[in-house]
Amino acid sequence: MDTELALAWVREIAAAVERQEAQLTELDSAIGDSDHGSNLRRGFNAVMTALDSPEPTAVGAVLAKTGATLISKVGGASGPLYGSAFRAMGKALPEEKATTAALATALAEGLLAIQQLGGAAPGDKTIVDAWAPALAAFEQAVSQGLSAAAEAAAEAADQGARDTVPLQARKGRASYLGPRSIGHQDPGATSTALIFRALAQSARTA
Amino acid sequence: MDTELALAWVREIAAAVERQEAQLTELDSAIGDSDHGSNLRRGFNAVMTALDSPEPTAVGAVLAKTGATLISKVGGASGPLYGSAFRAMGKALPEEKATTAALATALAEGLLAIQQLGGAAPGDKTIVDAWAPALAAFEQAVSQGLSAAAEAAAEAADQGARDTVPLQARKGRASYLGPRSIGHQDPGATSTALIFRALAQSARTA
Amino acid sequence: MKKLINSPETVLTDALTGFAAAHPELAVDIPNRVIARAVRPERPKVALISGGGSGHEPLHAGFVGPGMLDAACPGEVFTSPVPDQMLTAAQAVHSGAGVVLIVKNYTGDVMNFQLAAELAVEEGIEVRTVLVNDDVAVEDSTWTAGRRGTGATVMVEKIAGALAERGAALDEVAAVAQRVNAASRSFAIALTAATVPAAGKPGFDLPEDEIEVGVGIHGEPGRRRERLRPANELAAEVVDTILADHDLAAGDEVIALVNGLGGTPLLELYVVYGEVQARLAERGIRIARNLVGNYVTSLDMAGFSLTLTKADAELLELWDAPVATTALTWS
Amino acid sequence: MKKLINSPETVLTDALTGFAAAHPELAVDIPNRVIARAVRPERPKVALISGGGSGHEPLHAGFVGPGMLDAACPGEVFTSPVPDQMLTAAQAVHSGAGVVLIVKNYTGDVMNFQLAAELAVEEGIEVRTVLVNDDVAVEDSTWTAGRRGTGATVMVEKIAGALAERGAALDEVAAVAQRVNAASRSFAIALTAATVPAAGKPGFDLPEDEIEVGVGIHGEPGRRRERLRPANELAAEVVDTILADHDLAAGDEVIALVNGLGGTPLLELYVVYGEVQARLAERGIRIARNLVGNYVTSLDMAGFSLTLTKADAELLELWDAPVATTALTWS
Ligand SMILES: Nc1ncnc2c1ncn2[C@@H]1O[C@H](COP(=O)(O)OP(=O)(O)O)[C@@H](O)[C@H]1O
Ligand SMILES: Nc1ncnc2c1ncn2[C@@H]1O[C@H](COP(=O)(O)OP(=O)(O)O)[C@@H](O)[C@H]1O
Ligand SMILES: [Mg+2]
Ligand SMILES: [Mg+2]
Ligand SMILES: [Mg+2]
Ligand SMILES: [Mg+2]
Repeated sequence: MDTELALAWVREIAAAVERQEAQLTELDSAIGDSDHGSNLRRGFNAVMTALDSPEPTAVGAVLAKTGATLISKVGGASGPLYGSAFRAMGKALPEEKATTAALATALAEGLLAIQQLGGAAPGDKTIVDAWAPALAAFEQAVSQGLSAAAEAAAEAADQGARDTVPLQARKGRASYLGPRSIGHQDPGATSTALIFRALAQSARTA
Repeated sequence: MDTELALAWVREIAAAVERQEAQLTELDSAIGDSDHGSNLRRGFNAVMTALDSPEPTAVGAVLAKTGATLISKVGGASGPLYGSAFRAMGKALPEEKATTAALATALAEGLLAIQQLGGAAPGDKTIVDAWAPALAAFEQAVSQGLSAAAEAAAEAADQGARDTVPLQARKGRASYLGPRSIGHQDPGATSTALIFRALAQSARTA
Repeated sequence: MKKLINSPETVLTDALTGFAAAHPELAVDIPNRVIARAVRPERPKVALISGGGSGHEPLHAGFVGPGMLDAACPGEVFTSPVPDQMLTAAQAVHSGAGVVLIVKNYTGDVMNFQLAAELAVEEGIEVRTVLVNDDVAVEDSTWTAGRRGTGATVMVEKIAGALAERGAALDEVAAVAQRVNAASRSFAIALTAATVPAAGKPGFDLPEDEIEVGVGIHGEPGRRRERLRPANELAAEVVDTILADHDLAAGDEVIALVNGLGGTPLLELYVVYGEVQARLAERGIRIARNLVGNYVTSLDMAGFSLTLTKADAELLELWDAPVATTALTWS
Repeated sequence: MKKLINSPETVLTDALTGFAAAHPELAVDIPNRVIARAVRPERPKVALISGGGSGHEPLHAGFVGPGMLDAACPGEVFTSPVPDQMLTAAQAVHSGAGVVLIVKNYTGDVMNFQLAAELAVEEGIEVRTVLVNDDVAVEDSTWTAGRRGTGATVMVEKIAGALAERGAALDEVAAVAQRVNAASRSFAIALTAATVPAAGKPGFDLPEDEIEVGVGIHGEPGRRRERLRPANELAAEVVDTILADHDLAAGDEVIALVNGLGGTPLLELYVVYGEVQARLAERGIRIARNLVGNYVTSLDMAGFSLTLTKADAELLELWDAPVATTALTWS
């Protein structure tokens, strides 16, 4: 992954969030507080502005700036979680370009940051339930190159998000609903799937 | 009219108000504040209690007590208006029994009280628009006896109430609506029709 | 209808029971429906009594206390109180200096207070009646019952209350109340209708994208229906409507009340206040004092009213005087 | 959706603009979204900072002022503020005696305040964080994010604010805040859902005769749905639910908050207060102090929450200490 691809990835996330805002908010209104879509849109809009001036010149800088901007602009649960994840990924990629293996490590650092801050385990019906399987799939496919690894990760993230439907939430706002959280797809896991889908998308067209 | 008939009249009004409460409130919600039915029900419920102990022993006393109770229990526009009308009618009937002619005079005193307190003229879309024609019809039929006179008055009051539909209100709460008050039957004129209908009813069965 | 009540018949008694329990510093006569200060004045002072239908809380009970009203008489929901209440209140708080009745201009209120005044005078109490009629949505002509009394009631009760507290004479207190009313104009917009408990459903139906312009506080429809527009446009329209009727010029100062009608979040009222302030600033009019919140409500109605009172040094000084009521407190 | 706003995107900025215009006695940093006292303390004092999503007004901005908070950080509607806001606030109000962050227990709030605390510590500011988690509707177990912070925030901010005003040390102020929180329990019932401006429609649909029991203040559904019942039954259920979780016994005293969620008329809140008071009296528990009104709202949601804080002489004395904020004032 080079700087351009990193930029393309983040731009693709921003575009996807813009497109899916209503769907994310709809999911969040079922088991949360109806703001996940607008939170992420606000955050990635700010990221787009932040990445414009000055444009970062390394993969790590793109991701770190994305993370820092999300932390300062989103709020809520998803802001610090995604923000810390991107910041951790940025920190894990000190070279100007990143190999696919290095990106795998960075994605693992991202997950670690999410879990350290939020304390969620797989099965808690959170971002982790999409990010963890995506990471595993990415790692397994690293040898096949970025595009294939990213595609596998996107598939796994999608599946992970869908698999949150029958879960009872144990973290975040949805946990307040107790058993009533069952039967709904987790908004955060859904946006994570969208992040990995964006990675696959930009890796393919790169 | 003797004491018994006066009591029967007021009881019949109370029963009619009870039956028609929702309709009166419905009319009041179109051009007023949705309380005419509950106002009158509260008032006549209190009147029923007041007339029980001790039961008045003269026509005038029945009507005066009815009026005083309405004034102390209803509030709003209709409370003082109907209250003053009944009080004035009571005052106009000092004998134990009242001839039909005397009752005509009393009804006229009632209207006078309403107009003195409220300042409404015919055509203003108020109680006056039912009471005035009812009084006129009653006066014209006095020689035919109470039952016929009351029946004529009830007819005229009904007609008067219906005739308020095309009027624009110039008094009371409905006047705030300006031209939007047109097309609705006045709640107060409607309850006046009900008062005269109750008179006819009790005169017939007496 | 969804309401936190026991029954429409008992709502007033139940609310008074709660009010009495919550505010032991006030004397609440539940059967007679009178809320009065518990402590009698040391020297005779002019007593201020107001009242009106319930459903407009904190008006009027929330304004009883040092610096404002001496007593309040709540009627049934949206129904003016009965004369007996005002008589009981007058007897309770009259201390020899006379009573000012502050009456919002509605047919029912006017008539019931008039009967009450007659009764009080018979009891030897000197009475002045001040009508509040600030709502410019109603054309004041022989074609209506006259302008309604709405938000200006707060200014009238606060300022007259302050003057009474200082020991002013009956006619002075009545005069300042009249002066505040004359210097005040209001206008309201509703986004939803109020639901009277006894009626069980909203007073009118309003489509998702329409508003009622020029509403009162009794759930009655307004002068006309319009499309819902952004807050800045609505605020500008309300300001302009009031200014068209008010003798306010560049350089003037006002006391402004951005009042919630009951169902509108404070967040939105502050949005409106910002727009009102900006529009007035464009016209060179400065808001010297303000209130933002639910003061003269209409049950659960969503929407707001704006009241502007032209201020001068005397009125501002009286406005700033200490007040200690359940809904308005400063020192 | 009907709201008095210019657009969902600008609602917070627009409301802050209005708030700043209405309250010149406060320093409102609109771009950074920080409301602080305009006057710095003469001697170093512990600074109290709180914050949270918007839509709960008057919480928290309405509680900034002498005797209560030093600064508030409003996030987007129902979204916790970002760490930069709390850092800016801490820099603005820190006077050398340290900062107490009062955080309602929600995942987002906890994480953003945690990041903020780290940043403040890096700047050399001593920080204590106090979590408010009073909502008994949420079982406090490994199965949830823990109990939510709701109405008790008012008691925590008031009482800790009073102690800070007296010059108490950082740990003392944090300790009393924790003690108030530990002594407090809340429970809420909603009659309607809140509508988040950006979402454009209510968070949930509720049939005409049903209520959500055990709701939070973010428009999320509650623990279960029930039929609407009379206020006395609902009040009794809420009281009993709280008592089942609280160590309150006959003879104890409480501070009680009957809190409107935004769309419920004050008239109804007083009905509820009366029923709450009666139920507690049956259990031998006396309400020593009370608040009835909209303090911790959820936009336009209809319903109420009850908060009971077990009181002792020290807490009552701090509760009674003077406070001068836009939403809570006494002397
Ligand atoms: N502790 C946690 N760890 C990981 N993800 C979490 C945690 N808590 C919440 N989330 C995620 O955050 C999402 C909600 O984000 P958002 O709606 O933006 O924030 P908020 O809940 O503060 O409104 C949830 O759907 C969930 O996936
Ligand atoms: N000035 C008046 N003279 C005669 N009748 C009036 C007057 N003002 C109002 N009314 C009558 O009162 C009725 C409304 O009564 P009600 O609903 O009980 O009182 P309110 O208007 O105070 O709510 C109107 O329909 C009208 O007929
Ligand atoms: Mg959310
Ligand atoms: Mg009416
Ligand atoms: Mg009425
Ligand atoms: Mg949120």
